[in-house]
Amino acid sequence: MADSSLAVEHQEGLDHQFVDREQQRNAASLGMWVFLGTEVMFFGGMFCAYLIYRYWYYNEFAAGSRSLDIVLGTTNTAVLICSSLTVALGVRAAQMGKRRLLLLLLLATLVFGLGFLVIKGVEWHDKYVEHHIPGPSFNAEELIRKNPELHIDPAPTQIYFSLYFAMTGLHALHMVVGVGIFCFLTYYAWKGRYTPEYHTPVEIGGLYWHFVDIIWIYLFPLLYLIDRKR
Amino acid sequence: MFDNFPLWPVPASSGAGNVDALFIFLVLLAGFMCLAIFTLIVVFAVKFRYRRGHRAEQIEGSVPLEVTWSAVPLAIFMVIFVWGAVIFFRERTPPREADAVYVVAKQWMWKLEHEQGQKEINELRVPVGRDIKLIMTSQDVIHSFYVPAFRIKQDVLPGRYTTAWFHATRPGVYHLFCAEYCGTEHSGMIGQVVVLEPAQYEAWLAGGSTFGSLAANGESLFRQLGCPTCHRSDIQGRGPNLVGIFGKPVQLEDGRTVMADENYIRESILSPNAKIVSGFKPIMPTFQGLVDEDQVTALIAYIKSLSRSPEGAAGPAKPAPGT
Amino acid sequence: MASTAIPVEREHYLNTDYGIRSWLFTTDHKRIALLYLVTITVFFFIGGFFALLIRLELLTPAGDLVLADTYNKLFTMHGQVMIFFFLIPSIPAVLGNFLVPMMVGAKDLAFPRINLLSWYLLVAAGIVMLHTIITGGVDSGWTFYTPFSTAFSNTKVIEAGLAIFIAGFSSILTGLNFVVTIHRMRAPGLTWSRLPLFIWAHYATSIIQLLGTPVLAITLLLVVFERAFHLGIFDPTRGGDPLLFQHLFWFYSHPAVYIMILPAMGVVAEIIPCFSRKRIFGYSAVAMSSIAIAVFGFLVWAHHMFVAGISLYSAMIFSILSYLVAVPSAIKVFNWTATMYKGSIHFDTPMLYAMGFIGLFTMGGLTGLFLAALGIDVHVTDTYFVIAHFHYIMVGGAVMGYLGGLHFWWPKISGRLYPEWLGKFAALTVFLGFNLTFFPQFILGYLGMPRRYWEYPPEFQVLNVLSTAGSTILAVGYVLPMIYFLWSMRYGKIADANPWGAAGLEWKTASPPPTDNFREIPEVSWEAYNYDEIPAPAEVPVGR
Amino acid sequence: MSEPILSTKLYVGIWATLICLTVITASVAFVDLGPFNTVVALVIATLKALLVVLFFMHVKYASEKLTKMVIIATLFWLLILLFLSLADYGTRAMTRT
Ligand code: HEA
Ligand code: HEA
Ligand code: HEC
Ligand code: CUA
Ligand SMILES: [Cu+2]
Repeated sequence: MADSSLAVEHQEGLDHQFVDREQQRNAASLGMWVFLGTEVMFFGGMFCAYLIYRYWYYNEFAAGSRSLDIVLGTTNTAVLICSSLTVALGVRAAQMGKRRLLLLLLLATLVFGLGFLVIKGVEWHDKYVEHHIPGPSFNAEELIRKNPELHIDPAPTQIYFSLYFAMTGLHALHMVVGVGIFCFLTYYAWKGRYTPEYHTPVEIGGLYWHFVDIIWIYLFPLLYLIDRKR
Repeated sequence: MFDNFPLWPVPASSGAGNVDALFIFLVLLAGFMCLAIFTLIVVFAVKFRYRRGHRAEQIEGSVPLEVTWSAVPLAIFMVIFVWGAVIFFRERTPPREADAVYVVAKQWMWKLEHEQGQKEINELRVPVGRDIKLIMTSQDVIHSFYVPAFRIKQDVLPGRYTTAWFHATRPGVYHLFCAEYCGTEHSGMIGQVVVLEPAQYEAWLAGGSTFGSLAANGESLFRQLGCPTCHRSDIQGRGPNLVGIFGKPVQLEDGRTVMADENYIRESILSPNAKIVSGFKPIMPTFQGLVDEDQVTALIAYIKSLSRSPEGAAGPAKPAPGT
Repeated sequence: MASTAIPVEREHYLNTDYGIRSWLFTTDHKRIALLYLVTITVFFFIGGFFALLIRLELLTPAGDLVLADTYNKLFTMHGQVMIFFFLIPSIPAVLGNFLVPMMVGAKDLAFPRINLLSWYLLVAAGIVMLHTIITGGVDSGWTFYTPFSTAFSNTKVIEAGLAIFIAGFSSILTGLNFVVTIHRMRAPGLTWSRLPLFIWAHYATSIIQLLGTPVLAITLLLVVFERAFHLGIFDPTRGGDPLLFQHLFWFYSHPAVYIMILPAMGVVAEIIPCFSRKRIFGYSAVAMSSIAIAVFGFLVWAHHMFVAGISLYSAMIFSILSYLVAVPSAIKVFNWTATMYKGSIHFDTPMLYAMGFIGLFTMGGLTGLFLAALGIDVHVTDTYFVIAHFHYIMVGGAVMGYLGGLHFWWPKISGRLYPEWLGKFAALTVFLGFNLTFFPQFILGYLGMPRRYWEYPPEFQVLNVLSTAGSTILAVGYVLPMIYFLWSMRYGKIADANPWGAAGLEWKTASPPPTDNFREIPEVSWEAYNYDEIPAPAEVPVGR
Repeated sequence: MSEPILSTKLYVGIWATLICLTVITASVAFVDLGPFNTVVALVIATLKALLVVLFFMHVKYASEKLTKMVIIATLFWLLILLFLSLADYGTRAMTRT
């Protein structure tokens, strides 16, 4: 910890309301965990809607999910998992005070994160081309044609796609925020702000990133994998 | 006496008395609790008011007291719950033989249609002493069918049927309110329920209708829409025989069974693929957009009438009185 | 705030720094509390202004004062402003912000900048809301029921939804700050069982804010998306369920009523012991009942939907659960009352408000039991009975608690005393005006007058006239404190550190407190409410 | 004071497991297991989430009880939302109208 008790007053990055760094770190980490709790409930509202409508409109949901590109979806899952790895390693690098390694890993995370968003963009564009965006231009003909055995009712397929866009859209928004946070972390890592004693922001940012990853881990099976086969 | 200053709503249905009884019980209970608590507060405030040199006595608390005043209220609450639930259960379970009235709500009026074919707007005539079941849906937003004198209220939803029932006990004219906020004229979406003596009611029925019964209208609609091409009264049809299905469980293709009630028939017409009858192919086209809520109502009334006619023929529905 | 009024003999949080920037960029929780105070007072009077217009319109059966559409906007915006911009932030963001760090013996909240951010969020939300109000308003009812709000209303639903969405984040961040502060920043020796009940109440409130508000946020966002981008999650024409919105909305909005009442209960649990000179009766029962309310509060939401078309069985489940949540409230009422037993009771203004709170909350709560009884609710739901029920709790309960707390801690906040006799007079006016306004509405409700009615059948007029008359008295009662509080900031008697002789760390520091709250972090070695060790102020006449 | 430093090998091992699970879940989707497709998909997702929470987010190692309490409380609340909503949807068909 600090070299001398005199230095306590001047610890770098210690805010005045805290007694010591440990208190500050614990506060920050609890704060992030609690915040992630609120995020769970935020997505929870949509999961609830998903659950109910899936129970009602089983076939329409199956048809909708079959129209998604499973290759892109799986790739994106893998991309996110890779980014989680780089984040975890990054936190480790910060713990050990390896500045260059940390920078490298943060940059890698940014690349994976942006890669995810690009792939997601491609998928959304496909939906646009296929007229699967809910609203007046929505067209379910193709779904009905491709899945004769499911006896689709066109109206509720829009619900599937509404949920698809709401869920992946808000998830992507979280990714964008995450990328913003990681730009900020990269900048300060580059300036050499983070030391083995003080790297709370990296840890906290990492928690957020992993959380966004976990949301996707659930979105992927729910949206892509449901009833490919039946 | 209190024309401008009523203090109690007229009870005019068989259920009203039950609701009033529970309400009075609750008023007494709440009154007693309030009185007890207010008295204690006032007595303590006066008796233990600050006097110089007199100190408060520190009391830590008391577990037996805490347990008592959690358990006793809980027990009382359970009594209220059960009582309220019993009333509710009755209110929500229409007698099987009730006469149906179909209600379609829209911004901002009530359209009511009797089984015999009489249509009314913002006014519902019913006979005294009969069970009346309301089968209600909305064309736009949520409304709520509220007759204070009967102590009944039920939201009317777009996209499905909700039901309510009552048994009027006292002739008279009562308020009908829309109780769920539905836009500009929400407070203007009011009407009246006119409870008539049975004879007056029969007279009104006989005099009024020029349309033919609801079921008969449904039957002609059934033919116009070409339903009989598939739904025939023998087993040759491509669709199931509709005679006698109403109110019975239906075996579905995926193994479930559902009760063939109004909501199910409605769904069968508007989104036929949602539930496939066991042994049939999903070939029935949707009639969404081709029929409006009134017409769906008529079709349902017709299919229901098929279950009632003693002969199992998909043929003519009972001729309605007055046609 | 006119901080210049305080003579500059000693440095405290009001006079460390001057100028508008020192307020707008402050991270001091006490200054932020005052920023909130100003903000929500503005919104309270806006909401109250709408309320007066509502009452005036209802003076006569015919809709003759405003147009039907205007009336619909009035009650919608009255509800939204009062709930989201006044009552939810009221006690937590003003008194909680001011007191939570002091009560736990900390220099500030854990995240002062986030604290400031939440005030800015509320202001941003407030500006959006004001813009909505000025440029045409919104008429969806505060409940935003679909499909009216998504497909039929042609007013500014999107804007109002976003305003409340943003305000929600302000509320979440405040809760987050409290939870972390209470867990991490308690002074040495301040164990959980020594915390003031105000802190327990705020802890419970924060749980609800944290776990409930996000669901409201996503629900409103989906409504906004549905209007703006034609997403179709609640749309019945596309197979959506009109009840799904209600489930999600009430999942938040029922617990939210406890966001509004729990802090007020915390205030009352501070005031009653102080003016009875006694330790609170049943400390742990009162503390645990707060947590129980926060948990059970999430299990009852569909009691707002008994006639909405939910299944018979789930209606029964939700009805029985509603009774469970009433038990902890009962525990509280009984314990407060028992606290007065064998006390030495002083009748200062805060105590009057606290006693008013107990009475009116009990009445409001007991009528909640009527509503939770299925058979009764069918008749009285969506009538003035419900209106009376919740105004009894929210105005008679929460607002009274808020005013009581404001009077109680005003000497700490401003360093000045307000004129005591005016305080008592205002408290009495509020009490009388309140009952006259809302008691007749119980009768109206059982008679069957539906709520949200612009015009009504003439037989309801007499009761409505009474109610309108009451609301004008009530208005006087609310304007008075505002005037004498402002007056006292300049002319009030100087208050010493502990004018009431109250227990609690906040009274151990100067009035007004220094920016860092405590010269040095206190070490706590005593239990909460140790009134046997603190002399009543009347016994030691200082500062009065 | 700081959290323990885990080895790179462990992290990479977790990563490899996650990737494997992803591939498995995607391939199982093409096998017809009836209603069990959903079950398998959700079980695998939960496994993956657990791995991330326990190792990448360090909950298994340093974290004190409080973090675990926050997680459990959140999941509990989520289940309240899901179960009590389903209490309505699941029993609607049972009501005689
Ligand atoms: C702060 C706000 C607040 C609080 C604390 C409460 C508390 C309670 N509320 Fe209320 N309620 C609202 C605000 C609040 N409510 C609002 C805003 C609405 C309408 C929303 C809208 O539609 O716009 C509403 C509507 C509402 C409804 C729906 C009505 C309808 O629309 O049909 C119901 C139904 O169950 C209900 C019940 C209850 C119950 C059981 C409690 C309980 O928590 C009360 C517990 C307290 C007590 C019971 C009193 C003390 C106890 C004793 C003294 C014990 C002794 C008693 C005995 C032994 C009998 N409330
Ligand atoms: C915290 C919440 C809160 C508070 C404090 C109040 C306070 C009041 N409310 Fe409110 N009310 C609600 C929350 C609240 N209400 C909600 C949620 C609804 C439901 C909305 C809906 O249906 O969607 C509702 C609905 C509602 C209705 C029913 C409308 C209807 O259904 O048609 C009525 C009718 O009497 C009413 C009256 C009042 C009155 C008289 C007060 C009084 O207590 C107000 C007293 C305050 C004042 C009188 C302010 C004094 C101000 C001045 C004198 C100056 C004003 C001028 C300036 C701008 C400077 N309210
Ligand atoms: C092209 C043929 C066809 C036409 C036309 C048709 N149906 Fe059907 N209908 C079917 C088939 C096949 C089924 C059984 C499979 C299913 O449930 O979708 C069915 C099922 C039903 C059911 C559910 C029956 C049960 O036993 O549960 C109802 C009710 C119904 N149809 C009403 C109608 C009405 C009313 C019309 C006209 C407006 C109509 N049908 C027109 C083919 C048809
Ligand atoms: Cu229809 Cu209100
Ligand atoms: Cu409630």
